[in-house]
Amino acid sequence: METIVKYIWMIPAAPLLAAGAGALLPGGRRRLGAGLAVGAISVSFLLSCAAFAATLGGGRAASHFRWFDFGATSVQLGWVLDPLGAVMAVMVTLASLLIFIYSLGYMAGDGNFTRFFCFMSLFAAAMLGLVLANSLLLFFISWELVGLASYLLIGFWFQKPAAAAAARKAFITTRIGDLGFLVGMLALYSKTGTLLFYDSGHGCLDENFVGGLVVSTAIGLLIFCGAIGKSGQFPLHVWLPDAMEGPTPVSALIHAATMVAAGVFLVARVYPLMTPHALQVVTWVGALTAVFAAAIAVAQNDIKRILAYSTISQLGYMMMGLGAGGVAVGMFHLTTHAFFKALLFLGAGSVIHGCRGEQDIRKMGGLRKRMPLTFAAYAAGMMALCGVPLFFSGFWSKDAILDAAHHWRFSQAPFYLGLLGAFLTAFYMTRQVCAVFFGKPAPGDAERAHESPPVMTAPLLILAVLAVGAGFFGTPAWPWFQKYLEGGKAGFDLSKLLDGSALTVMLLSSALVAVGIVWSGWVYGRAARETDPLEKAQPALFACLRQKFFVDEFYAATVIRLTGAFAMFCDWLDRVVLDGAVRALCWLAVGLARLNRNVDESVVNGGFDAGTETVRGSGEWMSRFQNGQTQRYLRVIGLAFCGLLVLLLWGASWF
Amino acid sequence: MRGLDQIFVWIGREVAGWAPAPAQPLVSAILIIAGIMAVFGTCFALTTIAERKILGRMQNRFGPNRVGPCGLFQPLADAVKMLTKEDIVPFSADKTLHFLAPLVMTTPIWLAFAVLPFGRNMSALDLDSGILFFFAIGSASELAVFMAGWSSQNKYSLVGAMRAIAQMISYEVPLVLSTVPVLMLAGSLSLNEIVAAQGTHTLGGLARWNVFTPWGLAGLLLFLIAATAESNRSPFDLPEGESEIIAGYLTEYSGFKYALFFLGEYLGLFAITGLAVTLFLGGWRAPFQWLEWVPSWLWFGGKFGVLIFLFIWVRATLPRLRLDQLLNFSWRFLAPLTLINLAVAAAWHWTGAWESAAAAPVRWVLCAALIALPAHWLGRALRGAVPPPRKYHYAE
Amino acid sequence: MLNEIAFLLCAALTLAGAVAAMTLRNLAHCALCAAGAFAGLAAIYLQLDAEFAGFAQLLVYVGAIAILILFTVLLTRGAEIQPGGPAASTSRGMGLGVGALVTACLIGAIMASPGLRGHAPQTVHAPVKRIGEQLMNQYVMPLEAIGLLLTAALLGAVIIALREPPKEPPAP
Amino acid sequence: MTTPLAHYLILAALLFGVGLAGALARRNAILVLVGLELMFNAANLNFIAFWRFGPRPEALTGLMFVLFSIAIGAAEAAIGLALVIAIYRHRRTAQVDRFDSLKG
Repeated sequence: METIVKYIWMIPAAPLLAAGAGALLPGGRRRLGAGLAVGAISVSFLLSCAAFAATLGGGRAASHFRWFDFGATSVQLGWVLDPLGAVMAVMVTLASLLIFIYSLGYMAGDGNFTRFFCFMSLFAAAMLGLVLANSLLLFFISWELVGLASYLLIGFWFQKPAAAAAARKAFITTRIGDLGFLVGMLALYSKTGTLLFYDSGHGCLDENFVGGLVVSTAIGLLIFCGAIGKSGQFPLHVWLPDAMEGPTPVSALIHAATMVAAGVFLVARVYPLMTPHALQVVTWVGALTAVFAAAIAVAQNDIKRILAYSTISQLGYMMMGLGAGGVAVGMFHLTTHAFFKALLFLGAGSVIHGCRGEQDIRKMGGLRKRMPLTFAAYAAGMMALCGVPLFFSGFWSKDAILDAAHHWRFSQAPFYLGLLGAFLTAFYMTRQVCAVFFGKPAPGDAERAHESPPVMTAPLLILAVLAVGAGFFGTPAWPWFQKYLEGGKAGFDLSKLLDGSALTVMLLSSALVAVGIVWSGWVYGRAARETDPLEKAQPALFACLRQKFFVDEFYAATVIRLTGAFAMFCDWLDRVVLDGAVRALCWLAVGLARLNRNVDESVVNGGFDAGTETVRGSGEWMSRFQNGQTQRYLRVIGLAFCGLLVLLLWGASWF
Repeated sequence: MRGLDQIFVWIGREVAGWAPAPAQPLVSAILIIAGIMAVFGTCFALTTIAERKILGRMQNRFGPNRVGPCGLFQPLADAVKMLTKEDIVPFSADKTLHFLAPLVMTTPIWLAFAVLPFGRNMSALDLDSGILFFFAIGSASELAVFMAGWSSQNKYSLVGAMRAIAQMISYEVPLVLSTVPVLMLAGSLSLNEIVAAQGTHTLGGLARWNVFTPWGLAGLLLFLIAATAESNRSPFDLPEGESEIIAGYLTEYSGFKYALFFLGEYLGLFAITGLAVTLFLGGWRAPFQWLEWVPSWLWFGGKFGVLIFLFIWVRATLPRLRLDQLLNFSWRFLAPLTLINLAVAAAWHWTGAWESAAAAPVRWVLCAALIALPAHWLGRALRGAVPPPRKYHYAE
Repeated sequence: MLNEIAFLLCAALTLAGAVAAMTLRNLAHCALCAAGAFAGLAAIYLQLDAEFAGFAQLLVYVGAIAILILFTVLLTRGAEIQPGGPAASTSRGMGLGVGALVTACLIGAIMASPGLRGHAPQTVHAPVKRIGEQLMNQYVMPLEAIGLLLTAALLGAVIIALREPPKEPPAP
Repeated sequence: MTTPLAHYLILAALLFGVGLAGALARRNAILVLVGLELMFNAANLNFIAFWRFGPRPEALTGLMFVLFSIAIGAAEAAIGLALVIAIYRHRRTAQVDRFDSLKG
């Protein structure tokens, strides 16, 4: 473990190299560019597996190096290898690898194929750097690089105004959260004098770190601000649905599986800094977001948008799990979610690909027969997301969260919010599946839909297996995952399943999920397509949900208008007040300059003229010696030599 | 046989022994000088007739055959003719220089023979820096050529002199450089020591002459080419081209002075041939150990004769070069190749430490390739430097 | 005695050559006389047992520099053809005066130095081998520097004397 | 070896004087260069003479200096004469008193 940690820098380095090389490739070298990216991520995956294997026994290893000296102190960067980072690295590289392969098919028709893989490699490198960083600073650098890659990829089709606007929105919105993160980081540095996580007892996360409770809470909350921005938590969630303007693999990789989970990972990473007060905030934010986003998802029609709101909602669950249950609970859901959400997005991508770019679920339908593989995989993902009991990973991870919320000692409200969210999740997912895969195909592209090529379906199937199987590593009966993260040994004990409260929660959530699926299937399975049955029943509520609770409008009315007004005020200030002052100064300067010129011309110039005349005169006199006649120079040298000789030989007697 | 080998040394010692003791060094010196002058004077005469006869044979004619048996007395007749001819000095000539030029041409050349070892114990002056002396002396002939060309006040003479000097300077570089490997491996500038360094024997009693090594063979060829040019012989005789610039700086010379120039040129050729024999062909050494009984001066003479014949043969074979070809050949082929040969000699020296029996042929082939490949490439590059063949527009 | 005579002969040759080189009107004669002076000097080196330096002097000065001077004389012959102008410089008298003054100073200094008298030379032997060894050991840096200098001088001379290509190509 | 050191030195001084006078008095740049070479040689002679008569002739110092000096002399002559040729090409003259473009 100590040896492998010296080489884990290669995990992010490989895709970074691929990105650099891809950036230099001419656009026509498609195969080479894609091959580089896939090869590099494969290398990273293998290395990550090796690192993961090394962490199976538990423990932690870190290595650092000096970046630069900053006065007397030196800024250190470093890498850490522990179960948390290792499992994340394996998850990221595996998902990246599958999605890269999927992209080979999905992006095959795109003109900027090479650029796409270059950006994707850059993202993978930054994400892996983030995962393995042992310094909050390196974490932050990678964090921002991830944001940059996200910006570039959302705006990948920058010819579309909506994509460009979405990229800008994502970038600016997350920046607000990052500002908090940065301030928190600086506060932490001023408090502890180090940004290294683990430094053999001197890192800011090591046990002996002592900070005041108040300050620590503030720092934790400030860092949590960054997580809110990145993970699309309420109230900074607005960018994430818009980010679906990017290519679907991007949505799958960045905006579902990995990057948005980085916020959750951040909280998990700095968990020792989180005081109970801070965790309370985390829990509440998570719970609210989970329900809030799930409710919006019910009323959306864009297939990717529904998934985006679902992602927000699930991220809320993760936050809730972190806040209420701890690192293992949140991380478990993060991992399972990464697989089934990537699967769902890729499935959606396959559907969109099959329907020639159509994204509106109302214009699909009946695709079950035309795209059987996609349907099978999508159904697995959907059931995992809904939390269909026992066989799907989402069930186990979500249940762990609900269980933790049930045992939370501050309030039971998050638990009930979580239950509501679970019901809503089952409802909207069933709605979506019904609309897309069942019923009669809508006239148009859906009728001519076709199954995607194997290069796209193969990753789907692999992800489907993972989406189902990943859950079994963290059941209450065999909590291997949790123990792995916490550094213990997991025992197999079926009786845990039948433990009183756990069983209650399980049964309750299963019942709610069943209700949601059945009800939704009953409502949407046989409905006509033109108007939503829910809209007919509750038009006001539905409109509210369709408009996402008017959050964007609220921001436009408040924050953006305020900013605009402030900008106008600044403009006025600049034009009238500052310009006036500057102009007055100018006049003053001009007046002084006039005066100066007069003095200069009359007084100073006269003096200098006289001086230069003298210099010129003497120069002319001297230049008579410089007549270009070398022989004359030589003559002078000869005479001087004679003088010197006489002085040296006979001069001594004169003095 | 020992006696025959040392007979000239013995005669010199005996003759000098009759003189009074204080005068003995002087007498001995005079004897040596007289001997050298007699031998190479005769050589000159014989070479002129031999050259004419051999050229005749090669050009499918008789050559001189009227004076004496087989025309052997032809040189005497030529000498008489030359000495009795009118000595014409052009009206506008620079009389002094015109007179001095043949002397400056001929006199220093005799000095060059002083350092050549003609046989065992038969070198007039064992100078520590013999080869430097040889080349220093040789530079006088350039001055002589300039004096001749300048003093004649004839533009052909002047052009010829300029060409000759340019050629001599150009070819002096490869000439000197091609001797450097020999000096380097012998570790001495003394010609006697160079001969001594070639004195040991190797397998089968074969002498360790420099010419039996790759760099020595290449060096000898380069040296001979440069020597041909340095002594203004065909195919590098364009400073004296009769058909182009009416014999160049010799235009305004006749009679005895012309004979002196002629003598000077042949003596220069002899001296440089003697040097080639000394440096590359083992001097007065026998090629095989079992041939050591043949007197050493006979070996020297034999090798000398072979090389002289080679020069005559080349003269009969090759056409005259153009001036640009001449200079290109020197600067772009000979000079780089001599430098490479230097490196090859160094490589030979290093690989001398190889132990095994199989190493010898490997070493030989390696070094030979090291010099042969650059020669090939430089030759090809040189071919590209030559202007394209002339087009004849009206004479088709 | 013989030694003294040899020295006087060589010195006479050297000085006569030098004086002739500096006074004759014909440039070619001047250059040849200079070569004579160089050769005389080489002879004096030999007389001083500096065999190697003497031959080097002969090789470089007579064999190369004199030839170079002659070549330059030939290449600038147009200057001689131009009519008018004395061979000597405009301030000839002053030049001669300064030269004489410097010579007088030097000779005066030599005469005035008592340490020079009665200095018997030791027997020396300067074999080429030792010169070579010293060049390769103690003086290897100067040797390399000289090699570099000569290369630079060679290139510089070629570039300086290179005929500039015509500015405009001739009209077809 | 009876010739005293002073004789060599005086010869060198005379040679130097002749060279200097020539370099000062002649108009032709080539001859000025010849004068310079003569002065160079006079200095070389001094080196050789002092080496020969010096206390430690086996050190070969003077001889070495002369060898290097000869090489430098060759370089100087090559450059100087090339300059003369170049100037002659431009100005059609080799008279030093006509080379006065650097006049102040």
